[in-house]
Amino acid sequence: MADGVATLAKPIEERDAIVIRFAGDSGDGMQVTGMQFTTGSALAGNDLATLPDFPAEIRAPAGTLAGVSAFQLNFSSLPVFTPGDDLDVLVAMNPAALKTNVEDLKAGGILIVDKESFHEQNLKKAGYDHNPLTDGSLARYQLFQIDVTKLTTAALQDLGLSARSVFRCRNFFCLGVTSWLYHRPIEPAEQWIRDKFRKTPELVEANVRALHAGYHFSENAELFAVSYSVKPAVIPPGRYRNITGNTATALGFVAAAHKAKRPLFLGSYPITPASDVLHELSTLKQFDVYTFQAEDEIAGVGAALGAAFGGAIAITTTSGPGMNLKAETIGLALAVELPLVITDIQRAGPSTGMPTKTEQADLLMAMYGRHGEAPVPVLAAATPADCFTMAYEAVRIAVKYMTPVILLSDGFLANGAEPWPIPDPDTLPDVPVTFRTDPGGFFPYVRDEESLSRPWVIPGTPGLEHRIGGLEKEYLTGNVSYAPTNHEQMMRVRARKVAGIVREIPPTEVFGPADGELLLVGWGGTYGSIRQATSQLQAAGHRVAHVHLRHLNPLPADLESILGRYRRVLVPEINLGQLVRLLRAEYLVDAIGFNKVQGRPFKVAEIVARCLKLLNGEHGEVPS
Amino acid sequence: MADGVATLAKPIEERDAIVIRFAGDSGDGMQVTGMQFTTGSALAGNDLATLPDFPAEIRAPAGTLAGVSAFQLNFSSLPVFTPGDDLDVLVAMNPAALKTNVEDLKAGGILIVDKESFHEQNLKKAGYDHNPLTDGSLARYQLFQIDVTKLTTAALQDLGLSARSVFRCRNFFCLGVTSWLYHRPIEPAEQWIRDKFRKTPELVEANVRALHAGYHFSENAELFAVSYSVKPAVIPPGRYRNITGNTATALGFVAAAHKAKRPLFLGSYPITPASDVLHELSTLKQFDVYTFQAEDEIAGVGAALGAAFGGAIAITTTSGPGMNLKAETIGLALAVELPLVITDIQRAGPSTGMPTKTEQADLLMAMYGRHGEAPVPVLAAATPADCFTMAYEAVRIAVKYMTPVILLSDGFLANGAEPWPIPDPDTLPDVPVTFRTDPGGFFPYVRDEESLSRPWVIPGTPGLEHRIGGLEKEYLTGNVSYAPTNHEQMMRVRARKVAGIVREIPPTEVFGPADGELLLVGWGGTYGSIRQATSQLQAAGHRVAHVHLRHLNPLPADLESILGRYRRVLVPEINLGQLVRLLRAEYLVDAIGFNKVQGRPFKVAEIVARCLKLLNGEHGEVPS
Amino acid sequence: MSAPGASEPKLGKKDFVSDQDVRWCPGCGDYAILSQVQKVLPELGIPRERFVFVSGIGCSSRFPYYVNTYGFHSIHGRAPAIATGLKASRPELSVWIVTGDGDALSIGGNHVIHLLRRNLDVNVLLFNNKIYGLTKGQYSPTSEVGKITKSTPIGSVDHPFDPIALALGAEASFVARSVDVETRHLQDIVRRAHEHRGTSFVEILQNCNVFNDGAFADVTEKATKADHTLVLEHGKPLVFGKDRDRGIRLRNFQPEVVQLGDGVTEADLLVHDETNPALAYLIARLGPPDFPTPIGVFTAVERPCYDAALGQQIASARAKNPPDLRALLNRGDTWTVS
Amino acid sequence: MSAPGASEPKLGKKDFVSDQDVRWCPGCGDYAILSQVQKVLPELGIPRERFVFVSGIGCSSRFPYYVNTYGFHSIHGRAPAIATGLKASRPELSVWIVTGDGDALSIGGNHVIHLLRRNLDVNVLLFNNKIYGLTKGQYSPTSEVGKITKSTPIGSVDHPFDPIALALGAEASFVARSVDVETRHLQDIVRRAHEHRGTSFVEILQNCNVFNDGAFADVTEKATKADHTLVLEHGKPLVFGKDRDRGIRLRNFQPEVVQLGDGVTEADLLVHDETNPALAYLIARLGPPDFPTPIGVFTAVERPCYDAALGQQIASARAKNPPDLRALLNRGDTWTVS
Ligand SMILES: Cc1ncc(C[n+]2csc(CCOP(=O)(O)OP(=O)(O)O)c2C)c(N)n1
Ligand SMILES: Cc1ncc(C[n+]2csc(CCOP(=O)(O)OP(=O)(O)O)c2C)c(N)n1
Ligand code: SF4
Ligand code: SF4
Ligand SMILES: [Mg+2]
Ligand SMILES: [Mg+2]
Repeated sequence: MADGVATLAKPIEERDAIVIRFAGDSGDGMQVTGMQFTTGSALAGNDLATLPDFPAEIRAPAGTLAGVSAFQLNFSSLPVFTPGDDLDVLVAMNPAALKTNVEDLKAGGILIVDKESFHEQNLKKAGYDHNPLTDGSLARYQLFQIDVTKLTTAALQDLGLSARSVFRCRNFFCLGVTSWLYHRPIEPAEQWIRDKFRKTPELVEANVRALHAGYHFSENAELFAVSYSVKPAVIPPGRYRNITGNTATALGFVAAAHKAKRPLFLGSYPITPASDVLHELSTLKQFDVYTFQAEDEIAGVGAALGAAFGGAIAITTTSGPGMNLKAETIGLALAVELPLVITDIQRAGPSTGMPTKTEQADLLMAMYGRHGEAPVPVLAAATPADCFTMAYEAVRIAVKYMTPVILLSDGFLANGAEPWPIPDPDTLPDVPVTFRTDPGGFFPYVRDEESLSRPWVIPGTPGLEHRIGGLEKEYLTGNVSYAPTNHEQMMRVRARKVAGIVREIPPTEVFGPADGELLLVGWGGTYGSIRQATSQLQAAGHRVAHVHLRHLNPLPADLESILGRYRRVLVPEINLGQLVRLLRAEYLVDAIGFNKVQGRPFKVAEIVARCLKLLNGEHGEVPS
Repeated sequence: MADGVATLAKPIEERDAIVIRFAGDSGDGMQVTGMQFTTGSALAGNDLATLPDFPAEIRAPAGTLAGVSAFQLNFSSLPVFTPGDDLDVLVAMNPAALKTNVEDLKAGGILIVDKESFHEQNLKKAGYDHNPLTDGSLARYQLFQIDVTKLTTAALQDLGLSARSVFRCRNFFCLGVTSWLYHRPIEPAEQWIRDKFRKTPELVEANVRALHAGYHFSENAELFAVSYSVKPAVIPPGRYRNITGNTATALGFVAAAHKAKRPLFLGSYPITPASDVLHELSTLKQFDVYTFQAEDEIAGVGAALGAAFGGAIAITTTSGPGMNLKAETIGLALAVELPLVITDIQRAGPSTGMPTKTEQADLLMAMYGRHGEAPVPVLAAATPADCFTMAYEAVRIAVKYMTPVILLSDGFLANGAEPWPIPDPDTLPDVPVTFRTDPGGFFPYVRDEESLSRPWVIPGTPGLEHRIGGLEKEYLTGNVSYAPTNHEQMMRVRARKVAGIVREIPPTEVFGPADGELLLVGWGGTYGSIRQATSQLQAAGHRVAHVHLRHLNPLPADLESILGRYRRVLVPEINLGQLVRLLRAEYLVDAIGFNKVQGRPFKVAEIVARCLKLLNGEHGEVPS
Repeated sequence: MSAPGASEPKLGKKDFVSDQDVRWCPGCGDYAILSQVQKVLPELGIPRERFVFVSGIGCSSRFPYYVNTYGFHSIHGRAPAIATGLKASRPELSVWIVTGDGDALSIGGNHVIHLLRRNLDVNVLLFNNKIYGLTKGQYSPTSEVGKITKSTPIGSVDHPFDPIALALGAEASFVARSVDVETRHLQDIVRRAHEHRGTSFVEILQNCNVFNDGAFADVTEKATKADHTLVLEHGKPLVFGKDRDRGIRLRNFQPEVVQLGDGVTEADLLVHDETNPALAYLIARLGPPDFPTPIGVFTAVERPCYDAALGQQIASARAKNPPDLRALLNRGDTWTVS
Repeated sequence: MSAPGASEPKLGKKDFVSDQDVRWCPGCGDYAILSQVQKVLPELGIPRERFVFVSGIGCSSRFPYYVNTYGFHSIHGRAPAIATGLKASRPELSVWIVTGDGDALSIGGNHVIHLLRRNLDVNVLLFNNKIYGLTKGQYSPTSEVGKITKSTPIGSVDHPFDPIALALGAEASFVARSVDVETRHLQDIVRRAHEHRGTSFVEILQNCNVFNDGAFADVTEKATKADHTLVLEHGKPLVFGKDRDRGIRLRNFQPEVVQLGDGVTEADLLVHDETNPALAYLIARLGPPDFPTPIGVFTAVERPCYDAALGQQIASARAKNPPDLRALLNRGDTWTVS
């Protein structure tokens, strides 16, 4: 190592994959620790996926169960699809963190705790009657009790920092410990510390020292008998960064607007877990990004629609509760046929539900949540990085077809992260935008023959002054019309326009055999779990395939024939059965649902188990 | 006749059924004329159904196409299910009324016009280049040109009224004319006039005289060679009144609340075609009816939910655009499990659409138009009078199951009318409401074993103080909970509670053979057209049956087996295919849609034609 | 969308008349307002294609169909939101919001007050007929207590908003009132609204002759008008009456009507000051039965506009930090796999 | 839902403490407010079960969980609507709305102004921390211009609402302001809010120590407080300052701060009058940097309450016309088929 850390003397064991979780109080800096460990793992060449788990409270009293914050990372020498089911390693900074997380640790897994934090007061706050470190209840794990606080304090002794400041360096001590244990480089973390605390050199010094202290401690202490290495994964060459779904979404929009050479306008009202897209975009004003924090979701989408009328790439972002409020304006957008992307970052409902937890129960609302016949294309991102692609695609479709488009993401994608092969801006698809300026033969609702979309004419264009609105319009002229057959004609052309977007959908990728016993059909954030489960089943010799839908409306043209090639179709969803209803209605296929609604992603093992049951002939639940 | 109108001397022909439409300028009093003719027909013992057709503008300039107002009546000696397809008689007070209505008149039908109104100015306003009365274009009808204005003026000559007042009596002249022609009594109209103009005796005299003048004119003039009689229909004995869907809805709510011995609270925001329910209820304060005209639909449903918390029978009424805005609060209502009835009187969408026109395209929104898994029972009235029954039923279910209930009506039902056998209040079903007051073993979410509903505890109850809210709640205690499996348990119990309402649904009535070639499945305001079409097909020897669903969520338990007993299932809907999707998804039945979206009801003939095609082996459209 | 726009040197009223039939009831006050606006627009020196009229739903909200510019007849209550997005991203447009008392103050109340607070440089024409016209006559949030309508058959019980006071509560930078039939006055106010930088909030008393006829007879009938209208003029004392012999005086911070003469002179009266919102609020709360109805500009103050400030942030961000998509995508910790 | 309510003769603070763990950040101003309210409630002579706390969404809106009465934690911005339906149909309940600056003035702005206009007899406690707490720190409609937050990284550009001015714009009948840490003052204001018949609108300045710490340091820090706070008292001149040696005077309808002494006496100052909303508006627009922040009751006037008036209509309808369902169903033209 650069600073002369001695060569490792202890034996090294090799592992394919490790799932590690850092858990502590909200104030303990677990998110930072996890992200630094992730950076190190990426630089070590592993494939990986991450998932933070924030507490629902802003700042629950220190040491309580409600205040626990955690960060999970799965890193591997093999392809990684999920942040991992069960843990190989748990770092627990206090009793509350232990209590809320330890049941996810594999038997025999490594459990690292800050021993000193297990004092009476903390034990009580966590609801422990006895100290679990001493009552034998952790016997099934490899328990490593470290005096983290004491050791950190010792390392920073001469810096003259307050006890509180010293205490806040504990996380870097633990990062040091675990970095040694898994052979992660610590230089990137060191660099991060230097940047972050630029203005307070004593904190740079303190945190860097804590990091090194932890590293040296593991190396030297008798605690760990072995360390572990995880070989680099075989990853397509290219430049990578780790990216969360929300950041990817924001960048996808910026890239699309940039490519379209139009300003990006976001009208939004803060809501968990969507707010970060607003936050991210509001830092990007140099890209001609207008962010408008509206008085509510109705105003957010309304302003976006106004901006669309004016010629901007217009988007709005929200989560379930806010989607309800946008419905009427989405209806208007489709009646006036202006481009608009509505992003719904789903969270656990109904009503306020569990705002910090994930769910994918807004699909049917996206399809049908407006009065009247109001068809809207619906897209869904499959992974955190895919949010970039689908946000970009949503804009492209919206402007090409002059239509509102709903993009679905979820809390799991939003906050989860994975390595993203950074695209070359020059190779991104074109997003052609042409505003009509020619008065010859112009009518506001004259349609392109193929796409059926109407012209985009923006205010300020001489000679093309016209009026649009939500009343039914006469075919072609767009004048208000109550004529019965005109209404039918308009209804059908709007429906056909959206149905025609099927031509934008690439052939469906089938992962696995082209026919067989079982087809798993998923959508949204369940991609990783389903893909991994499918791999496992295939490895075990089952003829199982996986199709993951990113276009939900319209559905891909080839889907019907694919569905027909498997004996059984199973649809795992984090809801009570929504896509499964669409497939059944559309194709009359006896698809069955596999549903879990616990505010968290499927475990790979759960899907595997469900599939095995089905492969063994047990039928499952029908949508309820 | 009481006033000594001479016995009829001309020949009388008998008819089974007559469809008549009065059409004129908005200012011509066509709605009054139609309603009086209806009363006369009811007293004459006919079965009947009516449909007004209001102009979209408040008061379009007189004589314009936009200003035409019409009223249609179907009266018969046989059972009547619809206001009728094509017209036997059209009364047109001016060229605009002729132009917008004449194409619905049967060849050979009777066309009565006010000849004098066909002057150049009116012809121009209606867009006629030539006078249709003289250019031969009406040759296929029996045209009767009457100098209505001149004759009315003559009859009122000595009353010293202004020309304008005289002009406004023309409608009663025409009522007189048509009453003679179809043997309707005119006394009820006379009585109505006396009541209406109580305070201005000269108008009583004028209108009564016009009525008589018209009657005598037809009798004496050479114009009509014959008159027509329509025998009384065989109608179950009882007391009847003619009732519109909106009035029936209002009365259904009042009756249910009265029966429940609780105040009725309506929170609403005006919107066409729902406003009349608000208007009606706001006249009924003596029934402990609280009507709150809110600042918007969100406040309307919010206030209703607050009143439900307080123990009132709480309802809200709106149409499509307003439904969007209520979605979030409906979600809250189902999370807190309080009773609430949301009435959606559907109109033609999407967006503002055609507010005065009917449609039934909000079904899927009623099912799925909320974020998260948010199941809500959905009911739909089948006929104007059925609105009473279903409003009543909606309240009964809401309070029994502590749930929001969506009741669907539509513009056709709302304004259409039919004879209603007035129920005896004593025989209406009970609507038991018990507020829990016993603190023993109380938890806010302790559930009734059968219905799964939680107790209704109203503020003011000592010892049972508790808090409710939209965050996920712990099973039983109702305390806020983020526990994963608790969330799943709550999701499933909410779903099971709604699914359990299936036990409230009576066995499905199948009209026609218990198995056969074709089953027509409908819901909502299409009842009459589908039933009549089914009758006709049956009469023609086809094994066709009709099922009309009034419970859309849950669907009746026996529906699956019924669907299985017919070779084909056709689902006629005034939308692009919504119920048909539910049936396909639920039962994997290859139901096909028959869809018309022109802002108006199906004609019986259209359904018959579609069925015949299908019976002849032509497949139809699949839902698009 | 027919005649040429920017290119033509001089526009007239007819250039702002669209090809659509006007669909208001004969006699509706909306006609007069339409006509005055169509007269003023060509005088503002702005190419026709730069005007945009955005409305909600209501009789009044049909306005854009009749003006031959760009127009957006949106949904009930949401015109301010739509106009906000349009103006914020296209500040060079002249954006007008046309709305009714229900559209703006019932369902749209929140958007209106936020628009005023943000002070986007747009103009709001609120047609106040104190009734819901389009839905055929329910009372509105500006209807007087005791109003008998379809939804309040024995009289409404809620206290109405005063639109002027509400706008002042939201710290609107320009607040005015005019009357449908006061053609000159209305034209002047529309012109001033246009000239003002920031949100110009104009309440126009408008007669709905079908559902609320004569609601403003006091201030429109020749016989009563002068005694019931207080025409506000900046820097002038508050004088009114047929003979301009009455005025408004302040005593113990309470306004009172006084008769001029007999020792009371104009010098004793309150002097109108458009730059003082607190005074505007005091004047706003005058009105029948004890006071005349004030019309004119209540307040006109300068403060920064949202659209300009946002545009400024974007311009300076671009200047400081030119957009580089490649750099953006490659931001943060990256690594290369080869 | 444990201890007895109405039956018990004397309630204490502990009777209003629920069994739920309080989940605000340590140090949050909400604790102090909760504590004062829990102290005042038992003194109001109302059985515990008659109290209902209705809230929206936000940190502040968790309040009902902690008060052992009936409570409804509803959805964002809609508490006033829910409270309206509850109070209108159950006027005997004591209904309290607890809300935040985002909940009440952003998404819920319209419901709030309509509640105030209608004057239902409920109490609104608006916790104004000038930030969105629960969503982790975006600016709110009361945040000052230039506020740097997660959603405004280079500063907000919109002018904030003053909640007091907005309430006065909606013609609220009771408008007051207090401060989280001013325990006595806050208790008094809560008590007066309860006593007032009509909607009592109380803005409480509340410190969010996590996302907007020290937003009200001026008026809460010992050192600066006296010089930056103007405590309003009915009938008293507007005096403030550590030595109570400064006051507010009106000149040409413009307020100014004057130093007492040297010819200026209290008699020259504006005298507070709770019954004069125009004066309240003038005072509402005082504030930093040129003026102290006024706290206390800005206005308290009597006007009819919606709930009482509606109840009255129903009672008299019942008296005039006793309910007869059979007659109702048989109303209008009927006929008998036999
Ligand atoms: C969401 C929604 N709710 C209700 C309506 C019905 N609606 C249309 S206009 C209107 C009120 C019209 O009153 P106002 O704004 O005063 O306009 P006016 O017709 O008097 O000019 C209402 C309630 C609607 N179109 N959309
Ligand atoms: C419909 C909807 N939109 C947005 C949100 C997210 N949200 C919850 S609280 C809140 C604002 C909180 O601010 P404030 O009302 O000031 O309360 P505080 O947390 O500061 O007490 C927001 C935007 C939501 N829950 N529901
Ligand atoms: S209803 Fe009233 S406001 Fe509407 S167009 Fe007619 S007169 Fe004008
Ligand atoms: S975020 Fe702020 S307002 Fe919310 S609980 Fe924490 S300190 Fe209080
Ligand atoms: Mg109006
Ligand atoms: Mg706040």
